[in-house]
Amino acid sequence: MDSLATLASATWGGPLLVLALMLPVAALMLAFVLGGRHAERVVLATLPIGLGVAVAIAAAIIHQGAALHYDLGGWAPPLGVSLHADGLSATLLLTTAVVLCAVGLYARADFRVPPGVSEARAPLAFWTLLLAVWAGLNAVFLGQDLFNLYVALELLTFAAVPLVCLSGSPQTIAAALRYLLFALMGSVLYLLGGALFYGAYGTLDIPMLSARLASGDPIAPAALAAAALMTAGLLAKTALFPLHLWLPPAHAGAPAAGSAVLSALVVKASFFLILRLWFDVMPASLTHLAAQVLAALGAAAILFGGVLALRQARLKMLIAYSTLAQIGYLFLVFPLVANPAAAPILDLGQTPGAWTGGVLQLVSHAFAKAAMFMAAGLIAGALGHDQLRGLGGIGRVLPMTVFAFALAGLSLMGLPPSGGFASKWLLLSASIETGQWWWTLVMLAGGLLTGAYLFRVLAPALSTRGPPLTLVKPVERSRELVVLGLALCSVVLGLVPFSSFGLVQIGRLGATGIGLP
Amino acid sequence: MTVRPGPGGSGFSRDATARGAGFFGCWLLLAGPGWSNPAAVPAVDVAVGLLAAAAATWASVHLLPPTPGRVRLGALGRLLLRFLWQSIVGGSDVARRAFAPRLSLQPGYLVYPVRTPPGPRRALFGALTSLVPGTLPVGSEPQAGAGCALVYHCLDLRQPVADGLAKDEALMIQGCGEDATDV
Amino acid sequence: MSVALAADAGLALLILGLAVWTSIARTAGGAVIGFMAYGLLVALVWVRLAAVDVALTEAALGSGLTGFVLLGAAARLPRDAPAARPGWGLRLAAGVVSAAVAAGLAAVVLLLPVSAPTLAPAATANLPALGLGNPVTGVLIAYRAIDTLLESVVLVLALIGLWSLARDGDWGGRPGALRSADPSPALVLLAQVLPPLGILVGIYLFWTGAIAPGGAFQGGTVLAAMWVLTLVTGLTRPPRVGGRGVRLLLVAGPALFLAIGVAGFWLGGAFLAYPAGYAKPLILAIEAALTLSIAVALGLLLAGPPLAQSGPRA
Amino acid sequence: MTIALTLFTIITVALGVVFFLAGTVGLLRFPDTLTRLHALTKADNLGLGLVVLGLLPQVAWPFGGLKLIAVWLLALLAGATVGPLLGHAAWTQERGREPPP
Amino acid sequence: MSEFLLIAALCVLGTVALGLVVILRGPTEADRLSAAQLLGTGGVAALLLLGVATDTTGVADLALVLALLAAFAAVAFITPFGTNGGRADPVAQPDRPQDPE
Amino acid sequence: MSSVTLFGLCGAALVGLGLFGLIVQPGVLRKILAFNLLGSGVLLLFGVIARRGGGVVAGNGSDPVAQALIITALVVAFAATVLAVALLRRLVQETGRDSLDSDG
Repeated sequence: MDSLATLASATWGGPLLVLALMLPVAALMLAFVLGGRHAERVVLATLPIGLGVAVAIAAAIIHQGAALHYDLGGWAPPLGVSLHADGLSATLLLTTAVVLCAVGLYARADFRVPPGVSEARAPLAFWTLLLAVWAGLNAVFLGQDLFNLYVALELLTFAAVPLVCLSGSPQTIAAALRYLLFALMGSVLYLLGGALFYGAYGTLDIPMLSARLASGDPIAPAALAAAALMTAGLLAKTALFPLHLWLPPAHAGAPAAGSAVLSALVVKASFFLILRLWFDVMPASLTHLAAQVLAALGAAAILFGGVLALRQARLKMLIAYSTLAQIGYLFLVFPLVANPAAAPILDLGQTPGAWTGGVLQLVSHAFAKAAMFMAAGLIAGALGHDQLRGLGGIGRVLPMTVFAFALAGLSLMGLPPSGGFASKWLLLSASIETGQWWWTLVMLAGGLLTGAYLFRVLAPALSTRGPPLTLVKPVERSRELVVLGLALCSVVLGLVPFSSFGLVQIGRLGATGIGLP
Repeated sequence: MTVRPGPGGSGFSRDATARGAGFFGCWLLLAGPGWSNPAAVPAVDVAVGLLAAAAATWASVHLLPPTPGRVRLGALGRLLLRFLWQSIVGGSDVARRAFAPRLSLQPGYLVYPVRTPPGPRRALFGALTSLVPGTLPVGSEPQAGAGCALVYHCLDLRQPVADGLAKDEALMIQGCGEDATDV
Repeated sequence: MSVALAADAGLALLILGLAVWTSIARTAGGAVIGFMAYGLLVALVWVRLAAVDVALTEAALGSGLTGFVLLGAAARLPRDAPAARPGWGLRLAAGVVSAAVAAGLAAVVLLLPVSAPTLAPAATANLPALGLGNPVTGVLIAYRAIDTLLESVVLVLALIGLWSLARDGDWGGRPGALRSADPSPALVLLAQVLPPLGILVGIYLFWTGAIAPGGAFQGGTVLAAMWVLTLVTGLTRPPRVGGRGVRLLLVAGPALFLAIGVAGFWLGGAFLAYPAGYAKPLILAIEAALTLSIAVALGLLLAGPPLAQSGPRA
Repeated sequence: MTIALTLFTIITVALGVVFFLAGTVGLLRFPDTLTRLHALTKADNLGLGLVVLGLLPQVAWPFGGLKLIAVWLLALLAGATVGPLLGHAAWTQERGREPPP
Repeated sequence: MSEFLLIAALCVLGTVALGLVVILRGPTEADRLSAAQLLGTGGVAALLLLGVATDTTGVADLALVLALLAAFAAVAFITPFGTNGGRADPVAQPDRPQDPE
Repeated sequence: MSSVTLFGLCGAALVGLGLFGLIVQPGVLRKILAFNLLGSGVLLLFGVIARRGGGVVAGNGSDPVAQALIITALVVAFAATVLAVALLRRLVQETGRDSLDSDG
């Protein structure tokens, strides 16, 4: 039988993209219907498959050396919606799958259905929401249509907000409410931007939009307004300073597995969209201007988040504020890539190092932050609290957990050998190469601040003085191993030679907007 | 009050069939404009209409089980006509008072001992009489003995409101078929 | 057409007035009522903008159900301890930002390109192949099917989020937010008479969506409203949240959508593609299942989180 | 015939508008909540009925017209139930202030 | 004809607006609640007039939905107040200011 | 000025009003209401765009693509409102407050 559409196009491996998008959705429905103990089983069965799909997508992209593409329903854009995975998307899909696998293994102990009942509230909610987060993230990373991405963002919001208040305490309810209001404002502004783009150019498809923006001589005022509104909305969702108010209480109050997902992955989704907006949609001349503003906010976030993290009394709050600062680094990518000085590199057919550095920061922070939150969860579970001043000597009791925490910290600080080091090195050298030394100062100051607040955790934890600690609850070895594995991931990234990060560049070079034409 | 299975019997099924036919008629009314040529209505349209009417009938029978007791169509028709007329008079009455240079109102409450037993019929009586000029049922009060009275708010107590209500009630009992075993 | 312009100006002024009222009303209840009136009039604006599909959704969802939810919340707000207003600095800054955004948007509206680029011709041109007469349904179920599919999952997700707000001990119970203690006879009569008619209208809206304004969302919303009416009066009871049947109903729409989409790989040549000649029946099947799922989801969203199994709590 | 129908529409719709106006004037002039409710529920329903009646010659017959009548009947049903509901609410409030008559 | 209908719609909207001003001013919640009734009839009338005047398809269906849900809106007004056990009836409370002016 | 432009300006004003309310309103319910105003202003602007596009082609119609997107967004906004209200009700139950003041 014939398909109705005639203009459809799909690359080899395109159906993999559909699989990556629909696997979590199908699993979500199955887990919800079966309920009870089956929910966990469905998730644990699906996660490895999803990881396999992500690996297959990455392999297909490397093998072809080009991005994957799929027109849904056989309807080609602009009428239809298409999925698209370049090297960056594949990297993020892979990161998501790895982190979620770890989180799934880790969370089994926290979200077990208690004996005697067939189903309990928190486990059902957690496992289904985890799948929903996954679906939302994959949809964001694969989306190629501004409105489809809006739905993906909403999917993510509806999955993430209830995760924040799974414990049901008043503080977490208030935090979830605040998060929801910020997220909703963000999505509405994003939607308005999409509407304006559609009104000005008659398409929501990113490549088409980019082409039309590049071809039309003056840029429509609507497009400028749209880009500004979308950026503002997405910044609120990413929690970049000064729109960060919701993040610390939300991430600190969520269950450890939830915080890991939120900090490591969810906020990255909206950052990814900002990246796409400015590098894939808007013309480079404008990106160059916006990049300065974004990076200035990022620099403020690095310093502000670092200082506030120093002043926290609770371990989880400290890690949450650290997320604030680490998000700031991501925004330094903008002026370092979108810079006239980077143009010669592009002419050579290479992506600027800052690009690789930014992606590496994204990925290594995801691993490191997930590991940290989960380590903090283990510590809090074992001690019954997570006050910093009560951590003395925890290193003797939970050596593996503290070791994992320290490894992750290594990456956050940017010390060798770690993914954080590689990324920050690339960013630093890019800032020097492009003659923007002031960002160098910010990064160095941020590194110092990170070192300082992590020292506040590690120094007492590793000290040998003081009375021996008594644990409220023993810690399962398997969970420690999971955390350690993630922390190792973030470190190992730094041991791989830069040249093997070719994946993150596939499909990017031809795109408009990266650097100057 | 929960969902009650309707009583069986031929009266029941006859009543349900009548409702179903009514609902199917409503469906025709809804979907009719979509058929450009009424002579060639697709069978599937009719089938969906029948399904919808069946669903509506099912809901109707569950929510408001048919009660035994004869419904006199003629009386019911007269009842409906009367209330349509009443609503017209009621509207005009209010308009007259609103536009009158001097506001001629004497609002107050009237307690009307109602004969209709509690349940759908009394509620129907309340709803219908809310269209009657100058009256608005606002609640009910227990009476001495087993009876019950509806409290009406009246725009003008000088009017013979209670007589009118009694007349309406008589007509309604006649139309809907009084039955002592009602709810 | 100056009369039409005058009517539209009146409508716009009325809407703005109600929006301002909603923002400044002294009581929360008053603000919500203002908002409901606002929503109803916005539905009229959608008619004036020739978007009857949207008007139907707005009337049913934007004004009706949203108002219902908000009023329920307004009635339960604490009476005392009004929250402190933010300082004048923040208010000033917010005022400047909001005014700038509004002014910028107004300028954008005035400066929109003369030749409005649009996908309308493409959307209409491909309709015959789908056997549909309503292009909006074509967009929702065919061209941009993925959005609608994910959208119906969002509704399920919202429900999971809502249920997750229950207390641990209440899990497995029935939602209990709607049951009113002593519904008045007039209300009961309404709940007995109106739902059958509402069911007819709901099914009709879904069915006519293929050729005229209407569709699964609109039909589902009307059905949900009718269900809620019977829940409020206690004529029906909400299902237990643990039940598998209700969950099957909730995912029936998205699941069927997904299944037909996957079948499209083989039969239609692509995921979410419909095989030629079978498009209309498949679309109607999906819409029917979606209508049902949406109705159940919306009804349960209004019914609130579950309460303990020991009967309704007042 | 057409002129007669047009005239009929104009007169009936205008009359309907007058009744809407009457309802609003009643709202303005009547002294308390319950009397205002009378004004609302009765005058407006009649106004809608007249508008529907006036529009009947202007729409496709029979379905369009019957649909309009159905709209009016539904609105009437709504009015007939909403009136008592709100009346009850207002009455309860008034009773809270003073003993019932 | 269509101009006359538009003028009529404008008039109905005007009276509805005037009525809303009265109703939303209060003084009680029950007063405000009658806004539902006012819009249920006035809004539907304006809609029908607008729709017939501009010959928009589907307007009758929209009016039907509005009329169906007009009653539902009123139920929304009543329900939240009934669920508090039926005794503490916030409708019967005088205004509860939330924000100090 | 045409009716469409008029409604566009109305939508712009609503966006400003909603944004302002969302930031400065102290009560959560008021914030939710402001969000709804903001959302409907945004959709109104979208509708204006749709009307322009549809008007060019169909003469008397509205762009069906935009209409479908608006419907989807309306449903999302409703679900968001329900979730926010549920959180608010839980917050009021737990703390007796209608604001997020003292937690940040």
